[in-house]
Amino acid sequence: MRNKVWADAESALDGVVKDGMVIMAGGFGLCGIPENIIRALLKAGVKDLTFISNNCGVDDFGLGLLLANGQVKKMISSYVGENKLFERLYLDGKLELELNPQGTLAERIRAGGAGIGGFYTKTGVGTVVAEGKPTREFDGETYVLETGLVADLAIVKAWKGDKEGNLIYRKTARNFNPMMATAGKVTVAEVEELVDVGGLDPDQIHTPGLFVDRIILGHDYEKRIEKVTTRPKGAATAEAR
Amino acid sequence: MRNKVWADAESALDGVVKDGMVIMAGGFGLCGIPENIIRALLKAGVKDLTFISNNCGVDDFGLGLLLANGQVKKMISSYVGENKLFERLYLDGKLELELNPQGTLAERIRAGGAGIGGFYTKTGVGTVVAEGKPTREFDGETYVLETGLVADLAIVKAWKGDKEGNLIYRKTARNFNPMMATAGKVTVAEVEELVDVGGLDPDQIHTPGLFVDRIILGHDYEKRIEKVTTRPKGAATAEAR
Amino acid sequence: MAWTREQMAERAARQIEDGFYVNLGIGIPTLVANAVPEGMTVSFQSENGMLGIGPFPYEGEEDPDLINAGKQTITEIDSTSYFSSADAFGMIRGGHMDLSILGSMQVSETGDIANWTVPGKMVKGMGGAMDLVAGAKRVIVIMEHTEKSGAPKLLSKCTLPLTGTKVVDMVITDLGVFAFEKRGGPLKLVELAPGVTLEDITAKTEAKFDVAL
Amino acid sequence: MAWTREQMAERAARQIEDGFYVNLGIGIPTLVANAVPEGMTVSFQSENGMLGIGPFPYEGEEDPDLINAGKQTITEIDSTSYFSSADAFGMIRGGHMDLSILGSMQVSETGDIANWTVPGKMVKGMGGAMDLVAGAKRVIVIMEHTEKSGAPKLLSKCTLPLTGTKVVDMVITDLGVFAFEKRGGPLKLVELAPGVTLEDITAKTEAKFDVAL
Repeated sequence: MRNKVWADAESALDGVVKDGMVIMAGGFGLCGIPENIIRALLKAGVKDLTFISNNCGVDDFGLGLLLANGQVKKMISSYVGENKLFERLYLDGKLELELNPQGTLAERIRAGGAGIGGFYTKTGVGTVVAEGKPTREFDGETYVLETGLVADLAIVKAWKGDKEGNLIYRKTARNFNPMMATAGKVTVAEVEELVDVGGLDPDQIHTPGLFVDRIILGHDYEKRIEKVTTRPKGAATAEAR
Repeated sequence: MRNKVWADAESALDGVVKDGMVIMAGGFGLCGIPENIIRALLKAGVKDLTFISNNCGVDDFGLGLLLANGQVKKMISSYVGENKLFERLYLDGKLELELNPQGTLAERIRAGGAGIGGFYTKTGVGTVVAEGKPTREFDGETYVLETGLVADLAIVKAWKGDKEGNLIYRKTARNFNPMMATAGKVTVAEVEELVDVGGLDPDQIHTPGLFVDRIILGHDYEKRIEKVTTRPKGAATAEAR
Repeated sequence: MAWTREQMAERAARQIEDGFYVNLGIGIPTLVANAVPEGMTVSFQSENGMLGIGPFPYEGEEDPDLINAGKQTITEIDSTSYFSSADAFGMIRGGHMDLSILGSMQVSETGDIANWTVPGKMVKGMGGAMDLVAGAKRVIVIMEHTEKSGAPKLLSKCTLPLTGTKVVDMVITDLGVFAFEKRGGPLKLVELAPGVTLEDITAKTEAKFDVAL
Repeated sequence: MAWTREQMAERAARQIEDGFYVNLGIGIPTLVANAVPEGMTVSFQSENGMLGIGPFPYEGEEDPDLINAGKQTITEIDSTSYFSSADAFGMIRGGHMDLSILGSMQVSETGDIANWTVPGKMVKGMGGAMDLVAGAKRVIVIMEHTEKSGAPKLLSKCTLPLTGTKVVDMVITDLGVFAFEKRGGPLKLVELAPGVTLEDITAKTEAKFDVAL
C-alpha cells in the first residue's frame, strides 16, 4: 500500500537531503513558507545548498535561518531585498545569486514540472536578463528563450492535505507552492491540517497527490508577518495595496 | 459600473461574431461544451469559422450542428473520429483540418493566454507533427517548438459563475475550458448557476473573472453522453476506464 | 495456445508496482485496471483531466460531467482530483506518470510506435497518444502479434506514420513478451505464451530480436 | 507649484477607466487606489496571486496568509479570487492587465524604463517589474521629475540597467504629464502642474519632447 505520511519533518527528510543539492522552497516573502521543513533542514545541517525561491526570508526567519547557518551556496530568486545578512554574504563573495524576473521564475518552474524544455517570453527583452540568450520573433515582436527549472527536492506548504498528498492552499499563501510541487524530483509537503483520503472536494484540489512524495502535519506555525499594515477600527474603507 | 451579465447567448454574441473569425470552443467530446452559445452561433449564421476545439462534436450535437449548417471552414483539433459528416466534408475538400497532439493543443492555448510566444516539447518529435518546425536540444534530448494560440472569441462552459465572471467547473467538464477562457480576445461564458458577487469561495475559483467579458445563465442543457458505460447494481467494483 | 485479451492485460498488470500512477489507452489496455493485484494502491489517470478513476457507474447513475478519455461514463473514488487538460498533460509530459499502456498498429525494433493513423483511411487524429509516449516514464504496448492478414506488426521499421520514436519499453502480444534493454533497443524476447514456440514467433516477427527466455 | 504625491496619484487615477484591471507598484502608485472616482468598478491585482484587493485590515485582524506584492497585510473583497504566482504572471504577460502603474528611477525619450537596480549599490532584484512593463496593455510611470541632486530622470537614454525597452505610455511627474504618441515615441508634454512653466520643465528634462499642451 502506498504510504506518503511521515511522522515529522525530520523523518520526512531522512534519506532525501544531501550536501550540494538543489531545493525549491515555496512561499512569497514569509507567506506560505514550509516552516517545519526549514527547521528540519537546519537540524540536518546539509551544506552547499542551492535554493530556488522567490525570496530568501529575513535575517532570523524563513530561509534566512539557513543562510545564517552557512548552509546556502546559491540563490535563484527574483527579490532578495529584505535581508541584511544576504547583502553582506553576497558582497563578501560568499553567496552566489541568479536573479530572474518573478514571472519568468514562476514560469520556469511550471515549465520544469510540465516537461517544457524552454519557452519564449517578452519579459526582459533588451535588458541584462536576456543577455546571451537566444531570441525569436513571434508576430513581429521579440521574445527571449528561458529554460525549464527542476530541483532535486521541492519543499512546499499547504493549508489542508490528505493522506494521498492532495493539497489545498489558502489565500495568497498559495504563491509559488503549486508549481514547485510539480518540479521536484522528490516533493515533501507540510500542511496545517491533514485529513483522511476522501476528506477534500476533488474539484477543489490545487495540487493532485501524484506530485507529493511525502507529507507531514506541521506544528508550531509562527506565520510571521513582514509588514503589518492596518487601519484603525471605524476608518474609511478606501482600497489599499 | 462594470456589467458582464447578458440576458441570453444570442445577445451576448451580438456585435462579437462575424464571418471568418477564429473561435475556441471548450469541451472534451460532448462533455463541458457551451451548448447555449453553440445554439446561438447556429442562429447567428456566421460562416467560414475556424474552430480551435479538441473535438468536433457528433453529427447532430455540439459543434457538429455548425458543421452540418455549413458554417465551419477549418478545425484545429486533436481527435475528430466521432463524426461521419466531418469525414465526408473533409474527404470532399470542403473542410480544412489541422491536427495537434492533445497535450500540445492544450499547452498552445495556455501559452496563448499567458503571453508565451512558443515553447519546446518532446511530444511529436520524429513524427509528422514536427515536420518543418524548429527543434532544439535540452539536456541531450530533442524538443520541437510549438507556438501559442489565441482566438478572436473563446466560448466556454462552467458549472457556477458570479456576476464578475469568476468561474468554477465541475468534474471532467473542466477540460479545455480554463485555458480557452484566457486565450480569447473576447471570452463569453455560460454557466448552469449564476450567483451574486461574493457567492463563490475565492480560494476555489478556477477562472478569475478578469478573463470573462460576458457571462450568461444557460438553460435547457441536454448534456448528451457519448458512451454510456455502466455496471449492473450489485456488480463487483472493479476499476473501469 | 496464444494468450486471450484478458491474459495479455493480466501480463501487463504484472508490470505495475505498488504506488504507481498509470494511464491506460482504449481497447485491451482498459482491461488492465481489472487485473491489478489486491493490496496494491494504483491510481489511474485520464488525460482529459482526472486522477483516481473509479468503476463504471451503476445503471442510471451516469454523470455527463464525468467521463474518461475514451468518453465513457465513470465514477470518482476517495482520492480523486480534477484538473484542466493542460494540467493533465503537464503531468504526462513532465514525466510524472509511471506507466502508459497503449494499443498499437506497429512497433519497430528500435522502439518506434505507429498507432494513430492509416493513410488513405479517415484521419481521426492522434488525441493524447503522442504526448503519452513522449512523456510517460515507461511505455508498454499491448497488441495482437500480427494483422488479421497475418502480416507482422513488430517490424524492422514502422511503415505507418509514427506516434513517437524510441519510446517503447515493452511489447505484450498474444504470442509473447518483448522488452527493450534500453530505449531504442536492442529488442529481446523475454517470454512465450504457453504452447507458442520460438519458431512460431520468429516466423511471425519481422523485427530483429535477441532471445532471453 | 509642483504636484504633491497625492496629486500625482490623482492624476494617474484619471487614466483609469470603468471596468479596468490594474496592477499598482509600491510607493506613490499605491496611493492611486484611494483616488479612483466613485461609481467605477476597478479591480486591483497583486502579482503574488490575487485579484480584487480590499483595504488594509482593521488592527488585530491581519491574516498572515493574505498579503500583497509589497508584503503588506490586506483584505479580500466580494469579487476576490486567488491563484498561483504562475497564473498571476500569465495574466500579466498575456496582456490581460489594462494598466500597470509603477515608480521609476529613469525613463528615456523612447519609452525605456530603468527602475530596478543601481550598480554598486546592493542588488535587491527586479521582482515582477520586468514582467509588468513587458505585459501590461498600458504602462504609466509616476516619479519625481528630478533626482534630489537636481539631475533629470527623463533622459535621452537611460544610464541605469533597463527594466524594459519602449514600454512606457505615460510619465506623470510632480511637474507635469508626458505621453508617448505610440510605444517607442515620440514623447509629448501634455500637461503642466499649476504654476510650472514650459521653461522650468524644459530646463529639468534631458529627454527631447514635443509640446502639446
